[in-house]
Amino acid sequence: MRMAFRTVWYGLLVACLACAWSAPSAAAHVAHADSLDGGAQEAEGAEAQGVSASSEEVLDGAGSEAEGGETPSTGWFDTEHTPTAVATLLFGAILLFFIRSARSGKPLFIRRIAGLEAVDEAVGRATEMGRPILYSPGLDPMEEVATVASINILGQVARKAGEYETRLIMPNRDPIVMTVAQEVVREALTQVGRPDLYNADDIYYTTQSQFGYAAAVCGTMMRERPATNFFIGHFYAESLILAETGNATGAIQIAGTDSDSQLPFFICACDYTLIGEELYAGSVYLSREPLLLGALKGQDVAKAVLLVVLIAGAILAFFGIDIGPYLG
Amino acid sequence: MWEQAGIVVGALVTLAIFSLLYKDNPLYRFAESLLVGVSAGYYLVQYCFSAIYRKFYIPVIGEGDLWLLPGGILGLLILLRLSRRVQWMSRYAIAFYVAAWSGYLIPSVLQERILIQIRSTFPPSLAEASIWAVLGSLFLLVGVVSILVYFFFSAEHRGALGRISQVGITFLMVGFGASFGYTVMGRVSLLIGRFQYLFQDLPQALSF
Amino acid sequence: MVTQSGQGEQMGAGEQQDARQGPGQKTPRWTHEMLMNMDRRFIFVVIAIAVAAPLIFPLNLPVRSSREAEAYFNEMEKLQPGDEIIFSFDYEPDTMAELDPMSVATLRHAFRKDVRVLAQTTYAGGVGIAERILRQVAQEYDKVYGEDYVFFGYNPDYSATILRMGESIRSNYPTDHYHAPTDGIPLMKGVDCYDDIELLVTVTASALAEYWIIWAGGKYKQRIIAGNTAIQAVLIYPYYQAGQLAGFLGGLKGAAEYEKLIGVSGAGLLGMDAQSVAHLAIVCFIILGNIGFLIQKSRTKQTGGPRDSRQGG
Amino acid sequence: MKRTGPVVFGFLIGMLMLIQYFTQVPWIDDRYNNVLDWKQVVFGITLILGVVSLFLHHWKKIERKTGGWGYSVVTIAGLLFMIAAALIFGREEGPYPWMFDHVQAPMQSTMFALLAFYVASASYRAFRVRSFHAALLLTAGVIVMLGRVPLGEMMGFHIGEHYFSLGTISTLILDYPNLAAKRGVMIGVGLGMTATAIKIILGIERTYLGKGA
Repeated sequence: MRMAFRTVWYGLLVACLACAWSAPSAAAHVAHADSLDGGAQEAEGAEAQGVSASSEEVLDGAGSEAEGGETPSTGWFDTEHTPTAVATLLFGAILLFFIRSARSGKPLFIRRIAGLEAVDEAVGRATEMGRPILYSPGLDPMEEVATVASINILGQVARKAGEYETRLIMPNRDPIVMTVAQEVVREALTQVGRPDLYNADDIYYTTQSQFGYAAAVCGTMMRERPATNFFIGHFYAESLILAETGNATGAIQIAGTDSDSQLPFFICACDYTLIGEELYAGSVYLSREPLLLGALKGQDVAKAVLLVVLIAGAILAFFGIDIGPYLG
Repeated sequence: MWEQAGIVVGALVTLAIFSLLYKDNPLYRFAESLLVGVSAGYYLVQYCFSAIYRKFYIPVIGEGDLWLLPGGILGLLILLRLSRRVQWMSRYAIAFYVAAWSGYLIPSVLQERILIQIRSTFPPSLAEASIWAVLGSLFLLVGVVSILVYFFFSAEHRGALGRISQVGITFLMVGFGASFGYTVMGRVSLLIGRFQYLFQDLPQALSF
Repeated sequence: MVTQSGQGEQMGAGEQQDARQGPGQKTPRWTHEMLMNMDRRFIFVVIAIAVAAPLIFPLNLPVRSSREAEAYFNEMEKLQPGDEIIFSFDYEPDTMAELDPMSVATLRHAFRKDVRVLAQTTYAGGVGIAERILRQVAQEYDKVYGEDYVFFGYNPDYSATILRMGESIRSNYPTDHYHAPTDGIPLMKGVDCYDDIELLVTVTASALAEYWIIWAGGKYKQRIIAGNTAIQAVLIYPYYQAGQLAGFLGGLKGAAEYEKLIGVSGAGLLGMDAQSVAHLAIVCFIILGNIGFLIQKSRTKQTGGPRDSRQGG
Repeated sequence: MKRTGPVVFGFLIGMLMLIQYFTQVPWIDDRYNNVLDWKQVVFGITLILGVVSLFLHHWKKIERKTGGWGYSVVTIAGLLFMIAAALIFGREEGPYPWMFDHVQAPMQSTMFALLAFYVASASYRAFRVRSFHAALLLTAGVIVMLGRVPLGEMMGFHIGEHYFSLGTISTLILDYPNLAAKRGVMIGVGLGMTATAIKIILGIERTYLGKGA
């Protein structure tokens, strides 16, 4: 496995370098981009030719000064997509490098995420008040990234609940998510030595209907008066009904979603909200799973590269040097 | 005749759903259950026509294009999910579906959602653009950079990084404010549609 | 499997007091308590009146068109008689109120200019909507099915559909929605992929506009305009600024702007008064609630009560 | 066979689709078209499977007479009626489109129209200026809400000789801070999507294959 992994990684790296160095048509690409812009350079663009340009030349913007020769024969490689090809290979290589580092046990740092630091406090409060915790995994099925992240966070919340001997209630909209959640909670409670606290009836299926689910969760909030509500996963229009009811019952609310249109309601009605990517990072932050950790780190490095390109590109653009066409 | 009757029926079921606003009641639950059944039936018919008849029966049986046969086989494998013993075989179909999607997602997302977005954030040249255009694009640049810093998880947000990410969260909040405004707008429009039905379409149909 | 359905539960909990008020805190005076805890049914009634009254007694407020809507209009206006467009009804009945006016107005504009329309939907629930609107607008302009427009119906898997149409529309749809072989449809003569299509219009309630941009626009360089629900519209600004989307309409207001531009009044323009008054009502409620909240906050400070630990983010 | 097979199969298909993006080889193009067609069939059948599970779920409820089973009868009756209507009278006319136009469409749209009431009530109750960020969100929200409708476009104020309408201010909000926010999130989420897709193709991420894969 390790061998195969290494081969793929080195392969990607070599392919990436090869692609960047021998990109036969950086100039032709510029020509294409210019003609798309419809600017005065159209004529130049039509004359632009396939001159081999090294990656340094590309970054210097020298490739735009194309000269001589004829339009490159496209061959088997669609030269129009050279920048995307380079980006794909580079990103793949970065990602695999960090996944490998994480697997080999190298410690990787992740910053503190406020909403998750509060989990302890929130569970502790429920214990003090002798009230349960409510956890909603959102509406999406198991294969969605947000639901996977939610289930990861659920495991950690369940551990804390076990340590503090607090009851965890979880109404579900999807039967598969429900079975996975039951397993995760049972395992978490067993790990902290409290398998006796597990009650399958507390992690139950309600209904597929969106509003039926919202009504069921709100009913539970009104009846059981949980001290802490977790709304973590992908939510739709029901988010505002849930957040409003939880707010009215006076519970501490921790929300996390990658659904842009629902975030305003969570931000205003909840005490802590994990915004978009923070939700994915949050699940890594709590679970410390090497594979997820490595991937997150890889994405961060890619983000750093993009930031450098963005700032350098902006400075060059101020002085009239446009590196835009090299970005696809 | 059927058209008028339909509009009256439509108005009645509309009122049944609106009755939830007062409180949950059997009428609403009846309407909701009917909606689930009727829509599932409607969808099933469309799925069968488009997936089985048009994408499989016509090309494979009708035109003898055997290249489309594997699609049907993979589709049958999906049905094996219903049996616990051979459920594992459906993994081939799921792996096919998810991996194919991933395959064309990678380059297209990198190009359209990342590279082009970065490119479009570059400001115009100082020499060519007006001062307002340059200031506007600078503002945009600061926003995008600070938000990317906010979503950077590999370093603690202290010092300069902390201050930049604070700027990022400020931009995010204004963005969410805009989303909130538009969300309200969307929801209100949906209600307007229903009221137009009740106050304009219905009287028109009845006055016939 | 334990099933607990939501029978008999009420949504929301408007009548509940905020349980966080400290136990030692005195009950505040009725003024700000009332401002903060209005009965939700009172709010419902006010909203219902705010929407219904302007529909019955129109105010005829003037509608100003936005730059995005003008861009959408200009893209349609540029089309020549005989040009082909793809029109995708990417929505279901739940968002009909916002999107139907856009579909109707766009088709009116297209048929008025003798542009030929290849219609389809990526939602099974969009079939009924598309058939109704196509029938209605085609009748208005005496358009003939098969010559001036064609309907392919629903196709499963939107992403594969979008990509497949870039290669061959004919292979993607061996027949139209009414079982007629695509090859035999007069309109389809010489038309087979995005290269033969002048413009692609998607009217959508979901992220479909984004997917058309990523796949049809990115891979096949198809020119695209989109009609969006308000909720989606706010998300596609980056694509519009980057030039990946040539124009768009946002929500019922977008539909109204477009109706005004083409000069044919429809449900969009008729709904704008109600939209205005309802927004005003909601803003008033938010302001009243916050006045109550600020009074309470200042009193809590004076009496040294517990601080609210909430954070914005 | 049960675990590695699907992963290897997925790798091959994923790589084909990825490579196709960058190449112009007719054989690869043809297979790419095949995969797209197969994918549509597989997806269509998955949807059919969804309706079957819905039927089974309600059928079990009726069989066991669990709470509210009467409503399950209504659901199943609706489902069977639509299928029968399409088989007997066809999809183009008769009860099948009638039920869509006059029962399904009004109900589905009313279901969402309820949200207008909830959004008003929730905004009133939840949107309080608890912090600087909440105030910022709220202010931007209110300006956009008013600035995007005709009534708000008529409101505004003068600074010196310049007139600023709420419409203009909301356009500025949408064009700059909102655009930056959406773009920042878009780039981040884009990286996340791409990373997940790469992990799926290389078989590192297998959660989607279900337990034990």
